[in-house]
Amino acid sequence: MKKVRAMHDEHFVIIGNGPAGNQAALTLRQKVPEARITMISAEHERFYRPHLLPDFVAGTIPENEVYAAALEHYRTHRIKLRLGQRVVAVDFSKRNLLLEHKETVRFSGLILAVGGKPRIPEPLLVFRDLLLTFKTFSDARKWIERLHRVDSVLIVGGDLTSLAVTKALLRLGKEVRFVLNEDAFRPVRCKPEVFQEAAHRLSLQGVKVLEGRKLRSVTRINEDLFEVTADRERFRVGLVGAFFGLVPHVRFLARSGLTIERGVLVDETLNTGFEGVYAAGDCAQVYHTHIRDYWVSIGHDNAVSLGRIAALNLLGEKMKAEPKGETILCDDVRVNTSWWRDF
Amino acid sequence: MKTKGAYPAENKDATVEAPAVAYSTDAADAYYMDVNVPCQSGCPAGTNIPAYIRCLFEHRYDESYQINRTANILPGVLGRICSRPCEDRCRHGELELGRPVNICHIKRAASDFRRAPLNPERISPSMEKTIAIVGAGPAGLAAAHDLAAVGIKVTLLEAFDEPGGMLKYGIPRFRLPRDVLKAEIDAILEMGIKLKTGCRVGPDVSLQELLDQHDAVLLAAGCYVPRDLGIPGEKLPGVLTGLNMMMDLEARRLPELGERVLVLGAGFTAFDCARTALRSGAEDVAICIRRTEEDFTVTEDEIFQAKKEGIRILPLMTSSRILGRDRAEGVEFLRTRPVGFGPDGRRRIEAIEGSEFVLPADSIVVAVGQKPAPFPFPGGGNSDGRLEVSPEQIQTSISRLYVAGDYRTGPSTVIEAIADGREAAERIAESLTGRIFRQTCVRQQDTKATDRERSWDYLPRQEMPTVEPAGARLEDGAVEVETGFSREQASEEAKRCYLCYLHYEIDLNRCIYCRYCIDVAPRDCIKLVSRIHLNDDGAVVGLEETANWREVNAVVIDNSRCIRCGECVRVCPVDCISVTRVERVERIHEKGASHA
Amino acid sequence: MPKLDITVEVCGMAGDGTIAAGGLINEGMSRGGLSVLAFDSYPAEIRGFGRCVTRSRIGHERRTALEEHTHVLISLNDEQSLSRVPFLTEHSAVFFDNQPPTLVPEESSLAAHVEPATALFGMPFTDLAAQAAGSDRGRNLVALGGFAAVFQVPSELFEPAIVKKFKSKGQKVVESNVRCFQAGVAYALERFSERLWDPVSFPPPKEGPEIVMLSGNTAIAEGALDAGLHLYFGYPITPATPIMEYLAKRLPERGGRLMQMEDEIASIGGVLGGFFAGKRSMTATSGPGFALMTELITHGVMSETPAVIINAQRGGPATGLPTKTEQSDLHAAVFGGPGDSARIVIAPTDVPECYHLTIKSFQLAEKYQIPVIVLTDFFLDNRVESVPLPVAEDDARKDMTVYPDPDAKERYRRFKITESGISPRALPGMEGYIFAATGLEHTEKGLPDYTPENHSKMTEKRYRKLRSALEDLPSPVEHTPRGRVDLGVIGWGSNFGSVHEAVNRACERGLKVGALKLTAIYPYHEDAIRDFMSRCDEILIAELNFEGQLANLVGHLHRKEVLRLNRVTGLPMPPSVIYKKILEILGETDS
Amino acid sequence: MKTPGPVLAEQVKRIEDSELFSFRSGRLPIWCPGCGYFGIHAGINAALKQLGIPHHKVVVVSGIGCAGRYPFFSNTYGLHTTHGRSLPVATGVKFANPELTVLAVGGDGDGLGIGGGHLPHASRKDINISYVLFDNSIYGLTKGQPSPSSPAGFKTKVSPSGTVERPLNATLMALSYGASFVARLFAGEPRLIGEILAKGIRHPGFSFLHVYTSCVTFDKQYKTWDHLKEWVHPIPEGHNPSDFRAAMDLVLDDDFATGLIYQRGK
Repeated sequence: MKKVRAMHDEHFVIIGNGPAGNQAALTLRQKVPEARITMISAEHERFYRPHLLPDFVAGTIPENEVYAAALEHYRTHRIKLRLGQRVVAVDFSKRNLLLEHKETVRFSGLILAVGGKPRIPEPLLVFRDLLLTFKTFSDARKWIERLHRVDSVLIVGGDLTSLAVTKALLRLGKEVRFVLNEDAFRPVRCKPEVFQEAAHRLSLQGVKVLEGRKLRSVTRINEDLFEVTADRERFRVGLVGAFFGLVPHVRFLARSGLTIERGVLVDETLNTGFEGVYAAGDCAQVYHTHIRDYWVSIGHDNAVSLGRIAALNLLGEKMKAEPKGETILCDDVRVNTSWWRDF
Repeated sequence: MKTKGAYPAENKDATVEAPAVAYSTDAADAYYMDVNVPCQSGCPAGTNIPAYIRCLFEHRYDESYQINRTANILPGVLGRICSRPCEDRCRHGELELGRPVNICHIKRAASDFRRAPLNPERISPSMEKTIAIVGAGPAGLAAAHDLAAVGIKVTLLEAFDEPGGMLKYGIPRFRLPRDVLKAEIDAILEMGIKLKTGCRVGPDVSLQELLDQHDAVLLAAGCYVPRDLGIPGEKLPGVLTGLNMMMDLEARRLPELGERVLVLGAGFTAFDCARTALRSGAEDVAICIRRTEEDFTVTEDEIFQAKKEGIRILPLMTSSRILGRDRAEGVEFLRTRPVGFGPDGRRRIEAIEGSEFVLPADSIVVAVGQKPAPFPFPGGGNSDGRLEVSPEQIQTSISRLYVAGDYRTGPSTVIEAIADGREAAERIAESLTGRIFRQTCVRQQDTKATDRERSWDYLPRQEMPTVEPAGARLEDGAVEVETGFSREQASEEAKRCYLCYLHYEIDLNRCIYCRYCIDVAPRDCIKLVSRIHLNDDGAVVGLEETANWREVNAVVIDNSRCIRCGECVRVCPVDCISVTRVERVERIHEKGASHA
Repeated sequence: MPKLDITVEVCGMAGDGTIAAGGLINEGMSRGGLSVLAFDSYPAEIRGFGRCVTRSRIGHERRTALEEHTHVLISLNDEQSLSRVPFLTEHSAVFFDNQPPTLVPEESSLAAHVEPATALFGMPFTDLAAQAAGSDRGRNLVALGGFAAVFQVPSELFEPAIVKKFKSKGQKVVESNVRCFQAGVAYALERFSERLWDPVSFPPPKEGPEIVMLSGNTAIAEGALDAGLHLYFGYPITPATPIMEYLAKRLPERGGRLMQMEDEIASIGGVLGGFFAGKRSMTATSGPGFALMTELITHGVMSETPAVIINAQRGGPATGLPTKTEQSDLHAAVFGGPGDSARIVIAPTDVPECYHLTIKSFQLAEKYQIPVIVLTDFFLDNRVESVPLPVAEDDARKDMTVYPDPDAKERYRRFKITESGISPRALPGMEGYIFAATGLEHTEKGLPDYTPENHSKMTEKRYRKLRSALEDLPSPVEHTPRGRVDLGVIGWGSNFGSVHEAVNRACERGLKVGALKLTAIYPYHEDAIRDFMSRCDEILIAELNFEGQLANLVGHLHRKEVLRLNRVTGLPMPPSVIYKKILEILGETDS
Repeated sequence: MKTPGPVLAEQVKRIEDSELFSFRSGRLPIWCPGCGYFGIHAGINAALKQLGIPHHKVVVVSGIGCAGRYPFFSNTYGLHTTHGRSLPVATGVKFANPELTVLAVGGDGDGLGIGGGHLPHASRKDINISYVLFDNSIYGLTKGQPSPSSPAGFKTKVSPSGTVERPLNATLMALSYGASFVARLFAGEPRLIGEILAKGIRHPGFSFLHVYTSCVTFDKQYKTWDHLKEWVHPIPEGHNPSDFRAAMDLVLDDDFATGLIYQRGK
């Protein structure tokens, strides 16, 4: 059978199968018709648009429309797509990466577009099993399945996704409580006025906002009934959703020499400091001189443009990543979001 | 005609000839130990880790403890607060082999479960030699112990009211219970050491007097002067140094800290301070660091426990000044960013111009390390009052005056200090008596057993049980957070140790190259080799592999890859694989060995 | 309930327990009432050399052919499994060991080669086995567990099968294997909970004959036993050895005797001796051994001594492809050996026929005093089918010998020339019929005689037996739509299964195509075949050999040149290949 | 450690320089890991090496079976014939070109079973070839049937209740067939094999080497490594190989004495 070509060839590897990764792959293919291009994604799902998931939950978008590209797309563009395969380590000196099943893959260029995974603050880890997060397709399906049976939902933490989900919940006629505290808008911590504004917007929508409260305990009464304590207040809800933002899926990069904070630290050209290694999407954290602060980009449109820029720079260009969308200022990082404005 | 039937009696001779023991000081063997027994060579005090783990597995807790004690003096203490350089090097932590053995906590188990009282070993009868040791911290205690052991009369001077140094005044009780500390210190003092507490060199007694009254003096006074940031506002009320905070805590005179506390610093002390602040009523505690989390020197457990208690970690910022009029109100920071790599392979960090921002705070703890106190030397010292001693030196420019521990090396870890104290003791004893009492060498003993079952390689790492944050843990600062392994947990964890002190080897004179061993090998640890590369000491540093049958000159076991599962020994048709137990040990010479 | 028809493959290195895992899948699924057709291919070579693949076609309908594609691949050795990847259907499932002992370069990684739509189920086979049983020997059981979990096959189906398989090796082995299996199930259920496939739908249990997993070789051995086999002589050779191994245990229980001889020459000698003395005897071999036997076989023809020889065909010539399948011994069986030597050649097409035609072969040999060669092949011998427990015909053990007239002892002529060609046969020990059998041409009394008329008369006599035997031989079976058809496809041996499935597919598509099954290879039913051909415009003969050996034998019966489909890949011919050929001949386009 | 680096490196270097394994082909043998054939392989190589025969002047002829694969792993001319027929073919080769060193190799099934009829004649004719019999008392290639040298009571799938036949004693056979050079050896002692085979090749006539070896995959009861190591021992001091009666007595009394048993003098 046809084996993959020998290692020494040009081989671009993209880790991640989100908007950034796919855009990067496509850009590379357009620029370099000959190169080997491989996309590796830990998820088993094929490419979908995560920002549509709330609408999917709301029932305003059918499942198939959430998917972005058919597998045919990868065949025609000769992009090797590897689903359900996890990268566990990268060796930048040898320029190869190690997959969970102990395969080693050489790369000549690498783009990290791994996105993030839901974060649960350490103090809440004890309740982990009782909290429902919202990131992947299968998360969304879990929500739908649960929402059939419950009509009251508590959102804790509060982040950009939570606003969209809340919108969906309201459309479904659910009763929504919202414990909004300084953890809101992870991966960033906001100035008070920012989430006062958010609290205001939420209450306008008929959400019961418990401002500045801390979640103290969650206990399961039965499958669809939970008792919650937020500071002194105690009440029951059918489902508790945790929205403490995303932590980038970069554990596997630890000790690889890449400096990881909330995401992979990159310069304005999205370069990681290693030749031929770039990061894009919301796992990339850039210090931006205009804003005089670090920022991460959230949302589909930003991801796409970053993916494109990373790919072009990998091929030798020197484009600078410009923040788009509305900027929320916060104490240690800024966020550029292309989609919370419409809330 | 004697035809062997199909069912011969299984009478394989069970007689095992007495295992040969050999001691070696060969450089090549030393190199071998460094490469192939990573944990022991990773330990500054050279603790014989595989040996004590094996003992613990066999529930011989006293022996396990003793093996520790001979090397690191304070096993019970280290089993809790050691910085664990060994675990970073544990082969079990190698890629695809899972996570390191929980070496440190096994050490603690040995101390928790030992029954016998501590009986410090005496190497030789007491003699008419005396020494004064200044500072009863880890280094001083270690030195005192070793010198007393060889019969030298030791006087231990301690400026504080009680011995222990940083162990007592630098580490909070919730990490190191005082009874544990006391027990092990007492055991040392029982060796006939005279302890004078509250006795400061300078005010109470001069260095010259000490030199006159003793054959030698060892300065192990540690580092007790907190370093400062050298930024405006540091002297404002509400700004504490990490060390002072710890000492105040121990002295039960910790000031009110307020709601919001910022800790500047990234070491153990910074974490101790942050967690202490939380325990004394602060609501919102954050540790501000210049780099990122992955650059911390503290253990992952430490970070996790801190976060679990609710402490925030704010990376990539460096303080530029402390704000406030008559009391500190906040800190102004600059953002930092990584730029290129330093010689140490870590990223270099630089502050970004014009990126100032402010974080408000009620108290600010500066925990950026300490330096030695200035000292009244005869003839004075250098600018910061220290003597000129190059890091290697222990003997100072003043005859019969020696230095050791943090005082010599600058701030270091406890295990390093202990190792340094012992090193000093050895040199001093040698120069006072002209004899060598201890000699580090490689002990080799033939053995048949591989002592392990293959399935043990798959056991998960035992995690240290802790008290949950809610309740006593955060209310009472004296509640030890880590509750220690149970006997079962301990020996489960002990099973995981590969026992790297076993050396596997193929005898080429008998090998028939049948590759049976390679067939059963758990990983690429046995190799078809065409050539072997040595270093100048004659130690094996490289195996040249080949897949070409004609070029296969040898089948060689690569002990740096071997996980000692023993499968190869079990299958070898011609029994040409030998197992040798090799350990770096201290040989004791009762009467002491003269030079030459 | 949608009709289930999946092919499950286990692939590994010899020594990985590949065959065992495949066997358990078959056993388990058939316990669930599904129909199973399974075929293992393993190296004749020693452990540590060569690839083992078991392919099991599992479904609601009985199948007698294997397709090329695979829906589920269980890889016990990724290096080996790589070559199977091209055969995976787009939405296939692949189970593999994600924690091999050493790192795998991209080139030889299974995961690197599968299509994205493939559902990858990575499990630490080795580690789980070692954890569960202390050694990695149970990897295959862990893998099986993964399969069971993902396809939601109830453990009640597999666990008894595991116990049954290993109980001979002792309780400890049984337990550790069960533990490995359960470890696999548990792991898969935990890790793949969100990716489980639709549960396999098992038919409701129904009454009727017991369903058993039977291989062609076992069926032959059972047939022989039920036909009253008394002596077996053999020599180890792939793929016939299992027959000997099976009989070694069973034959003595029935008062018979099995002997491993020093070679095939000795084996056939023993068979002739046994039959000469009136006991049903047989041997089984493959091409190379058969070649050694031919001289003595023709001695059986000449001396009119019965013999039953199973020729389990494998790839040739010479040592050839010991573990591959082929139908290239037809010429050797029909024509092999010195002189005009008339012998009977029959070829079963599936496992039940292996059983019944073996019985038939003893009856024919005994009645017509002639060596009977049963042509099977690697695919037929080594595949297992889930079939109703076969039951022997009443006359299976009936003595078919035509004995001489007791009242005409003095006129007894052992080789009497008769219309049927059959001469009354006396057995050593019977009083008054003393005669000599010889390999020389002989008179009716059995005395050497080389005269021209004797040789021609005797030769004719021996060939007349074949004509008479036709009525006892199974006649061709047609699977044809009424009336004329555009194309008739003829198949024999294991390959007929593929012919049949392909023709059915063509008919479903509305094409006018017919199939003809030949089990009597020599002599063959000339009239029946000609009649079939006369109703077909074109005749296609599909067989697993290069020459078209059956086409050479019966092709001349058609009024024009017959078309041939020949393949010598060493593998069975997938129905799709024949189907394509049919479309091509009829000028249809595949869609 | 046990063997200090320099010693080990020296050892390996010596092996390399001596080109001890130049008679190996590049291919790793497909014999099961642990197979005794590796030991025999090493021994044969050593002999050819010791005699300094040019590779191209050596022909190894084999039959069918695990041992039949030998030529593929030998850096010499090789001939892989049919089952049991290695000796006649080897004879042909030798007659065709007496300058060649001709080795016949094969297992016990090949040489004592199907090919058993050839050993007597090769011995009787005293053809100047060396025949190395790999005797593990089992059919390995066909996955474990009893062989002519399997002991009574040998259990296999074909002999579920144990064989009743008595085993052939190849050494004794060769002696009684009149072979002019007879040795018995053990796969675990490649050096001795090399030594004696060298003698055998130099011997002007038929030399027969009967090598005990183990099938790690299919024999768990008889010629296991453990048993062989326990049983095998050197022939007694002072045995005189040129004394046929002494040789007969030795072989009759002792099945496991290894070394040169008989060599007919000029």
